[in-house]
Amino acid sequence: MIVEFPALNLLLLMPAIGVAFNLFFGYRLGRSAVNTVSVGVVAIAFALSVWATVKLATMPPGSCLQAQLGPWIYAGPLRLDVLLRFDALAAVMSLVVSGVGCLIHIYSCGYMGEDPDFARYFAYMNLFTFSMLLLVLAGNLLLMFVGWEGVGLCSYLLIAFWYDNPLFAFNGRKAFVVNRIGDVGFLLGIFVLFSAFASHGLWTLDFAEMRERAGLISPAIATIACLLLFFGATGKSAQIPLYVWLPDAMVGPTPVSALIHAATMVTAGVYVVARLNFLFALSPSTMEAVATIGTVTAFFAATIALAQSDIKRVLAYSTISQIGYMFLGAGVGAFGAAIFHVVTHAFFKALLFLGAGSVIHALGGEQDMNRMGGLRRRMPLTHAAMLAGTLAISAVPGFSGFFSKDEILQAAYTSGHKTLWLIAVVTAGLTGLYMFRLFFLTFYGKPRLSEERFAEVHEPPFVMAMPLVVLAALSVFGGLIGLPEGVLWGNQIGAFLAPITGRVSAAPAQAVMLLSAITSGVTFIGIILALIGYVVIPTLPERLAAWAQGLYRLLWSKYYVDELYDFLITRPVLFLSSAILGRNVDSLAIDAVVDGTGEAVQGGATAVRRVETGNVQHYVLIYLGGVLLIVGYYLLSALRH
Amino acid sequence: MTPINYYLGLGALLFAIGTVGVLIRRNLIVVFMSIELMLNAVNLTFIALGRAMGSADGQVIVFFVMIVAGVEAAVGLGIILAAFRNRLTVNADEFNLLRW
Amino acid sequence: MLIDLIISAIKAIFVVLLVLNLSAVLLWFERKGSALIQDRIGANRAGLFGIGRRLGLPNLGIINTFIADPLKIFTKEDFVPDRADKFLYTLAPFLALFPVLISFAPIPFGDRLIVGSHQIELVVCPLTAGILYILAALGLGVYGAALGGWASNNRWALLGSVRASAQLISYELTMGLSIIAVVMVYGTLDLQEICRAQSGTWFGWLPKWGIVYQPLGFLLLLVAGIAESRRIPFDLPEGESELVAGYFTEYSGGKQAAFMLADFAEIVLVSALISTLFFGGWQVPYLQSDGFHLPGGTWLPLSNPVVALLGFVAFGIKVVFFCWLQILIRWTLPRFRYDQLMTLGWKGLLPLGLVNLMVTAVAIVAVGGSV
Amino acid sequence: MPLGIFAFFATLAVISALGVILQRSPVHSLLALIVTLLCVAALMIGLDALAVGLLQAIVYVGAIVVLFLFVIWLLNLERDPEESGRLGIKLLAAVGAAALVGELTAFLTRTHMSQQTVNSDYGSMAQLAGLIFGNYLIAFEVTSLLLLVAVVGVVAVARRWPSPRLANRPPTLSAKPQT
Repeated sequence: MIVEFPALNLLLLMPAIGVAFNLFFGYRLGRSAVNTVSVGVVAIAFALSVWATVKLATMPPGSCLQAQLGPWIYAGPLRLDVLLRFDALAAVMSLVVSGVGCLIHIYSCGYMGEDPDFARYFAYMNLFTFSMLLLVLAGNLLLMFVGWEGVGLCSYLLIAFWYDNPLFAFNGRKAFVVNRIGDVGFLLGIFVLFSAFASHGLWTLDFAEMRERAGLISPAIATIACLLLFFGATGKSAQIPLYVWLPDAMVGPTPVSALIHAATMVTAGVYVVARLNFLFALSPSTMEAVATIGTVTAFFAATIALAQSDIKRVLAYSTISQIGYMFLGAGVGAFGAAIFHVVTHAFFKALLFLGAGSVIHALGGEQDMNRMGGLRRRMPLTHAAMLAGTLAISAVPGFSGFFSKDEILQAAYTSGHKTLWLIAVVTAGLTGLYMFRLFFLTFYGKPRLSEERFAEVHEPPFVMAMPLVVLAALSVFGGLIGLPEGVLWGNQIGAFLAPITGRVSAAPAQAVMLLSAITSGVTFIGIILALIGYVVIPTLPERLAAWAQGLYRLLWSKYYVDELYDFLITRPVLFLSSAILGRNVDSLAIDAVVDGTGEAVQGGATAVRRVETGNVQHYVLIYLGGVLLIVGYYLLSALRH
Repeated sequence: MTPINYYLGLGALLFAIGTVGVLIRRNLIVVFMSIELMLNAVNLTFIALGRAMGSADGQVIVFFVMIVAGVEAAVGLGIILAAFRNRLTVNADEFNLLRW
Repeated sequence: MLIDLIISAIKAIFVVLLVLNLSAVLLWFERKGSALIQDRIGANRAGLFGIGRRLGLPNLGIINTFIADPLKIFTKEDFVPDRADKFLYTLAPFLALFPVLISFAPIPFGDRLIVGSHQIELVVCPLTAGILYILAALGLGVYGAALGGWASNNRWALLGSVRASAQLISYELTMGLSIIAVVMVYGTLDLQEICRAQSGTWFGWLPKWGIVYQPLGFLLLLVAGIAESRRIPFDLPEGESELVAGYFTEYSGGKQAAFMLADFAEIVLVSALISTLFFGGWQVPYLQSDGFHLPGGTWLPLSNPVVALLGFVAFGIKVVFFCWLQILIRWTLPRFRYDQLMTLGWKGLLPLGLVNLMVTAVAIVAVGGSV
Repeated sequence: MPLGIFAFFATLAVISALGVILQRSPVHSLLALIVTLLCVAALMIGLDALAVGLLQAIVYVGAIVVLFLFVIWLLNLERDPEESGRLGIKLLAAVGAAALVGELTAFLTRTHMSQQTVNSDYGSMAQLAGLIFGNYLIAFEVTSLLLLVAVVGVVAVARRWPSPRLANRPPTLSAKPQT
């Protein structure tokens, strides 16, 4: 059942209004106007999302709302419209984007309270919200790609927000370039899909039509297309091999890290896989690849996170790790669970980032955990919120992360991916370890700050605290929308998403219990290790690091992946372009053509400019010659007939 | 009745005479008069062709040509006046700044 | 065919002679009129061997004006100044006189005259665009004054030429505007048609003349007409106290006579135009093609030749009246200064003419079509 | 128009047109131009375009050419300073013009156009006005704008701007001109 719902246009329009307002009037009208409008438009968008979701929920399963903004590309048989479609998946995502986005906008009012570039910041943030909503609501693949590129652009703009720092600008560029590499794959995937459908006479990229006619695609084509699209997804979602940009993206303002690089944009890859699950389902080998890459990334990032000292970097690697879980879920067919994890992850990771932001804000920009400690007493509220987030991400039973991660792990196990399941369980333990390491290093132990700076540490203002509280509540209770089957109201979100993502068959109840127990046990081991290492015997980590020096350095240096890329790709490309192409092809061949053109024109002009005598009558004479020629031409053609 | 072709031939002749005038005279004012001559030759041609086709549109075009000729004469003579003030001559050969 | 040609020729010659003779009469008017106004006797000396005196007739200066002066002027030495442009100097008087004379062609001097099977329109050349023709001819009239002064190679004369041409083209605009208003009222450019449209009466007694529709237009045309004929108070091109005699300072003999004739012919032309456009032309009040229809309802039948003759006489009377009016003005008013002249023309009469035109247009639209 | 009358006006037009371009004195050229214009007007009237022909006389002869006359007076141009020499361009001009006439004549000898019979109101002011205020209304209005622009432009171009030095001079109290 499809219902026209023009308010969707409004949903998209609101952040766009915010962008225009901030760009054109922002600086003129001042900070409070910018804050009001920027937050207001996202809040309205959230309200509209809620309205649409409520409307959708009252309709039979599988229905959707849609709004057509206008025609877009009409070429030959191809008909692409700017079409927005609001189904269950889009509903969940747009609720997260606008809801969490709204909270982070509110938080930003406080966090950016001193920054002189507030209007630009909020313009970018609103533009990001617009692009992300476009990505989520797009009714066809190409329009989705517009949003996909838009969020990439905003990510770049916001990472390099403080562009006068060369490192920040470099990191922004890095994020952009790495994303572009993924986008090439994504675009190629679109082309392959389009030509595959077009060869069967279906000139469309519309999701609904593709879904209906997915049978037209042969498995081989599906594998190629899905691998390409997944390559794009690894770029946006920071998976191996294209994850390297995300840790560096942490130089942006912390609310940006929370919104873009934790809660929403980086999960776009998961969203795409979930959105196109009917295609991925055609290609089991791609599914295997997705699951494997997700799991390996999860484990890999978790180990790196163990050894990092920058609070935001740890969170960044944990994000990579958690997205790995999502891809694992998607790869084993539990798309609903993956999306569920996207939701809970948005809650607790946004919370963690905002909490970390509060700490950084309170410490005047300090991000190194080695110089924190003991903040519990000065910042009780932040401490409590961070605790809720840490418990949630560590998947302690009862907290939101538990339900979603557990669902993924169970799906992995029941679908027969035992090895992956094992790695994922170990990773769960690592998660507990590194997250509580972060938590203890920050809030417990002796203050490693100077006395006077420690005395200045304070709780964040209300606008920053309020989102923390809300997100903490969501982190604690958000998992209740997806309880395991048979417990109370069961898996509501899974049921809601089922028409789109399908459902995996649940494991027997005892198996569920057993698997949960194993996971929880491993997690608790990790937490206890952290407790021992960072609270009970604070010297233990150092000794451990000294004992396993090689491993520590390897982890601390992030497995030298950046260096490897630099050696394998960047340097050869640079060498090729500067030494071979630049010095030979460009300067010898291209320059010769370009310069030669200019010189030829100049020489020719020097030769013929004598015609320009400045005497009008000479010009008239030439004009007369022209008239004679034209009349003569017509005369000749008249004579011929 | 005189054939229309005769009128057209006369128009061509007058146009050619005007062209020659533009080409050979150095007095800018006479050059301008020659331009008026060419415009008139065209006007005559319009009227003749309009008559041949039995349509009055040619006359309307001539009407517009007259207006534009008036405008052109006014502006052109204004420019000649200004140029004369600068150079104290209306010799076309003296005005050749627009060259290489 | 031949008879038509003969009739046309007769009409043309008749009108030209009439105009030229009327010009001479005007000269006499001017002399005696000025004398009347200045409280003196005026030309009265020359007699024809005293015959008139002997017969007891008053000497009205007729001999002076019609015989002695022409004789004198045409026997004068026809002098061409040194370094004058001889060709243009000779051409200029004809350029002055010729356009004025040809502009009488479309002016009707009477209604239809029926002679045998021929219906003769009492107009030299019945033109459907007669008014345009008159304007074109008047436009040509500039060149006589302009080139005459220039060709004389005399500063006074050149100044006179400059003044004359600027004045003429300035007041031509006003003239054109007032005429266009009349044209709009009657919806035709044909002067005979305009005359015919002025027949009949309002309320049974008021002749339907154009002055009733266009009182402001009449005044504008009168003022512009006087300026066109370069008469006081607009006689700056030839103001004798300033420029000797303006553009014909250097002329003498027959050429000067031609210039003077052109001036007087122009007076006649303006009068004829005013009469035609605003005072019914050859219309006689209450006279229709079959006789008088007096307001009381009385009908006095008349034959066609009589009606035509009456029309012609009426037209003549009107023309002579306006000539007389212009001469009165000439001897009554002082001269303008040149900038005042231009100010009056461009800032006074031209806007008035435009207003008159607009009011007329609005009125016509309001009434719904032309009269 | 009968052939004889046409021949008369055409010959006169050509002769006077030659006069325009060949006479030394600009005023004589101007006079010749007037004759040409009047001949063309007569030919137009002969082609049943009565109103346009008369307008041609009014506009060109009565207004545009007078402008030329004024400018000649203003610049006080008696004769061209130098009209000798430049044989090359003269020759080329003559050859070019002859070729143009030749080409056009070659065209005209191959085309056969007959005069259509037209209504009695052909070329009347009413017909012209109907077209101008009908089909061509926008063009007509644009033309009025063009005239306005031209007036402003001419004043701007030809006006003798007071030099800044003079404009800055303090106003004199006495009527005596300052040196």
